Amino acid sequence: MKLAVFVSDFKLTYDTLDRLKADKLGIIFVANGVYHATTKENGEASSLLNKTLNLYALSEDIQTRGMKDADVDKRVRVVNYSDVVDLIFNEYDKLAWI
Amino acid sequence: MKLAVFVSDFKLTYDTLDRLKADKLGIIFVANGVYHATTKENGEASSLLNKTLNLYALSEDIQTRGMKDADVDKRVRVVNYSDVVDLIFNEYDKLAWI
Amino acid sequence: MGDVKLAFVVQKPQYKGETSRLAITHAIAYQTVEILLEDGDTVTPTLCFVGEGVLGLQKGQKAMDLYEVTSTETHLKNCLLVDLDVLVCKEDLAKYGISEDMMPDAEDMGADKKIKVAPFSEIQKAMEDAKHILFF
Amino acid sequence: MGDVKLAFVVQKPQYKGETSRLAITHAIAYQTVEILLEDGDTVTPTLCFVGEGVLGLQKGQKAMDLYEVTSTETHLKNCLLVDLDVLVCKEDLAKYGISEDMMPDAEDMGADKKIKVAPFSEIQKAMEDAKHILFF
Amino acid sequence: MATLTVGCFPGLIGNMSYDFVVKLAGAAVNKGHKVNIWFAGNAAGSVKAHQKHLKDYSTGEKHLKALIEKGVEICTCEACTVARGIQKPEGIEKIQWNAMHWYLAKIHASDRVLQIGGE
Amino acid sequence: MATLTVGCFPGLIGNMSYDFVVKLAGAAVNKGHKVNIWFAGNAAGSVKAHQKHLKDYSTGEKHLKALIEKGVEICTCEACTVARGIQKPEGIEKIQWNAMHWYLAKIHASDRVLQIGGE
Repeated sequence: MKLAVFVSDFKLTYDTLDRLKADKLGIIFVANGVYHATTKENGEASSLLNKTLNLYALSEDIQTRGMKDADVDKRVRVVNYSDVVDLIFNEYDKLAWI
Repeated sequence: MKLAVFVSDFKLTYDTLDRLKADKLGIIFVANGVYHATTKENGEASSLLNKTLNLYALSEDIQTRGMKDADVDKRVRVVNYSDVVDLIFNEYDKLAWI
Repeated sequence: MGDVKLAFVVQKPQYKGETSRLAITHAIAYQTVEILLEDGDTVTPTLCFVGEGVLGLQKGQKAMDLYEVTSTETHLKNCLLVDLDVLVCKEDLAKYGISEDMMPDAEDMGADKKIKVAPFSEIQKAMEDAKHILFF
Repeated sequence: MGDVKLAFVVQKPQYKGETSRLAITHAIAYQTVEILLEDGDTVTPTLCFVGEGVLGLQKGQKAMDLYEVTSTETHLKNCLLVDLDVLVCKEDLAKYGISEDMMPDAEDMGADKKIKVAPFSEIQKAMEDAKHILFF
Repeated sequence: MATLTVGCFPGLIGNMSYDFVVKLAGAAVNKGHKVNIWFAGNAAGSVKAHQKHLKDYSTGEKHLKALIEKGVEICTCEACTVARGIQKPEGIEKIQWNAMHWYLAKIHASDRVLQIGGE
Repeated sequence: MATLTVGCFPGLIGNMSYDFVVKLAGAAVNKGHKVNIWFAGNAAGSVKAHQKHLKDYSTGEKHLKALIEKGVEICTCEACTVARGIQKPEGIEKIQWNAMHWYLAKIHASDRVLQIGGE
């Protein structure tokens, strides 16, 4: 399956994402999830950035929090709402919000 | 200070409790916090049970979740709402809910 | 379109927010959806509990007596009565020391269906077989 | 009763739930509470941010432009304008790589008060000095 | 006899923290204490009158009315409430509506304060 | 043109997930897609009409009305809503009220489904 997972929080109490397998996995950082893409903890980037090559972060939610697209880890593609719609319909067939 | 901390969740994303100091610290497990008193994770009891000798768990919330007072770790005193009122007014002077 | 399979994956614990409880009641609603569908169309959810979602599934819950609210146990029994597939993650039950016999069945209500303790791989399979995945 | 000191401790991040935002607006309300108190009575909150609570305090927030909702930055500026003590945990800022100059001030609005970066020990002290502690 | 003020931010349903507040207030009043309750955040939505008590859902109305009868003062954050579309005439009778300073004023006169943050 | 059904459980205010749903639905409709939105849990409280849009709080009403004008179908879980004391005549016009099977029926006819759990 081609699965896009929306990550909406920074600190997660779930390990579901660690165990999930998909032929194509995308992670879309939204809401406070964008901190995974912008913020290091004790100098270390979020381990989620190693889960897949298909990483996206929502520009509107980065800017809402006072950060800039330039603050985003190089591995992550900055997208807007319109891009998210295209990802949903064109790149993935199943969606999960965690 | 004499501080009673209400712990209302099992998995915590805060480390505040680890850093807090009090002359007398009490931890009152309520809501899903009662799992700290009843449930081991990979065979290990919650580390919160080592924080203080003054540990309490709310009987009503244990029973709501299908567990029994007998399932509670021996270090934890099972209390009811009436006991909690007495703890609040007689044993502690400040309260925190995390 | 015929049957549409869904995987309902509950990762949040019961009695914390409303989400994990609504997962169960939404799954049960599969039984009445036919009034809104064309003849021959159906929806088949598989209800899966993983992670902290396996907490709050134990039998003997006194939620109605103590808080006047339907217990998760009652909702689970209703699932079994309407013949829903309920999978509970084996590894996570083991992690929290919850044994199979601590979970409810609905034999007293005449249900043959039982909660199935399943390895995560079987839950992964349910997600792969489903057209849509819903995380709760 | 005179002055009652309070420690407001914000441990939840902004823009997730309403709690961490309401902590700020409730603290600001200290300015108008005198209409409900006897002469000479006051309430003095110290607003402390710890853990994930230090996230969402950076300047340049576009919440109003993008979501039509007042930013936390604006709320923080209002705190400084009404002369509230705002302490942000130094260790937690370091942990998340947020430097002091990334946080807003309210100089442009004429406030002398600034956000104070303080070690956790100072926040602990604020809790000890307070009559009541409120966790948000 | 002492005074407890509780700030309650979580919503009425699902999160059992709201139920905790109701039960704790009842227990405190029954022991002769004075209790004040402040609702803000999602809890402010719970002052709407005519809640239907379905068994699947917690309810606030009947419990709040009973607490008020026993002398508990309950107040909702007016801004939080109107932002949710609920106007004062639609609210449960005898619940007060005020600004956030109501909470601070009650805290000023309290022996104990329990602030319960929301979801 | 394809169909997206979104299940939205988080409350209107504070949690920005609700705002996400509104924005995503708008973006999808603007690209010619069909969108359905199902509200349950705290989100069900957001169908109350006459929300005052204070700047400190997110608002749903004007955005939902705009989405409905663009052809988005929005339905609230009736049980979740009446449990919060909100009756249908008090709701925002043209929002549908139905049981949980409405959501399942929309899912049946959808190309994509995004279920957003609540607090």
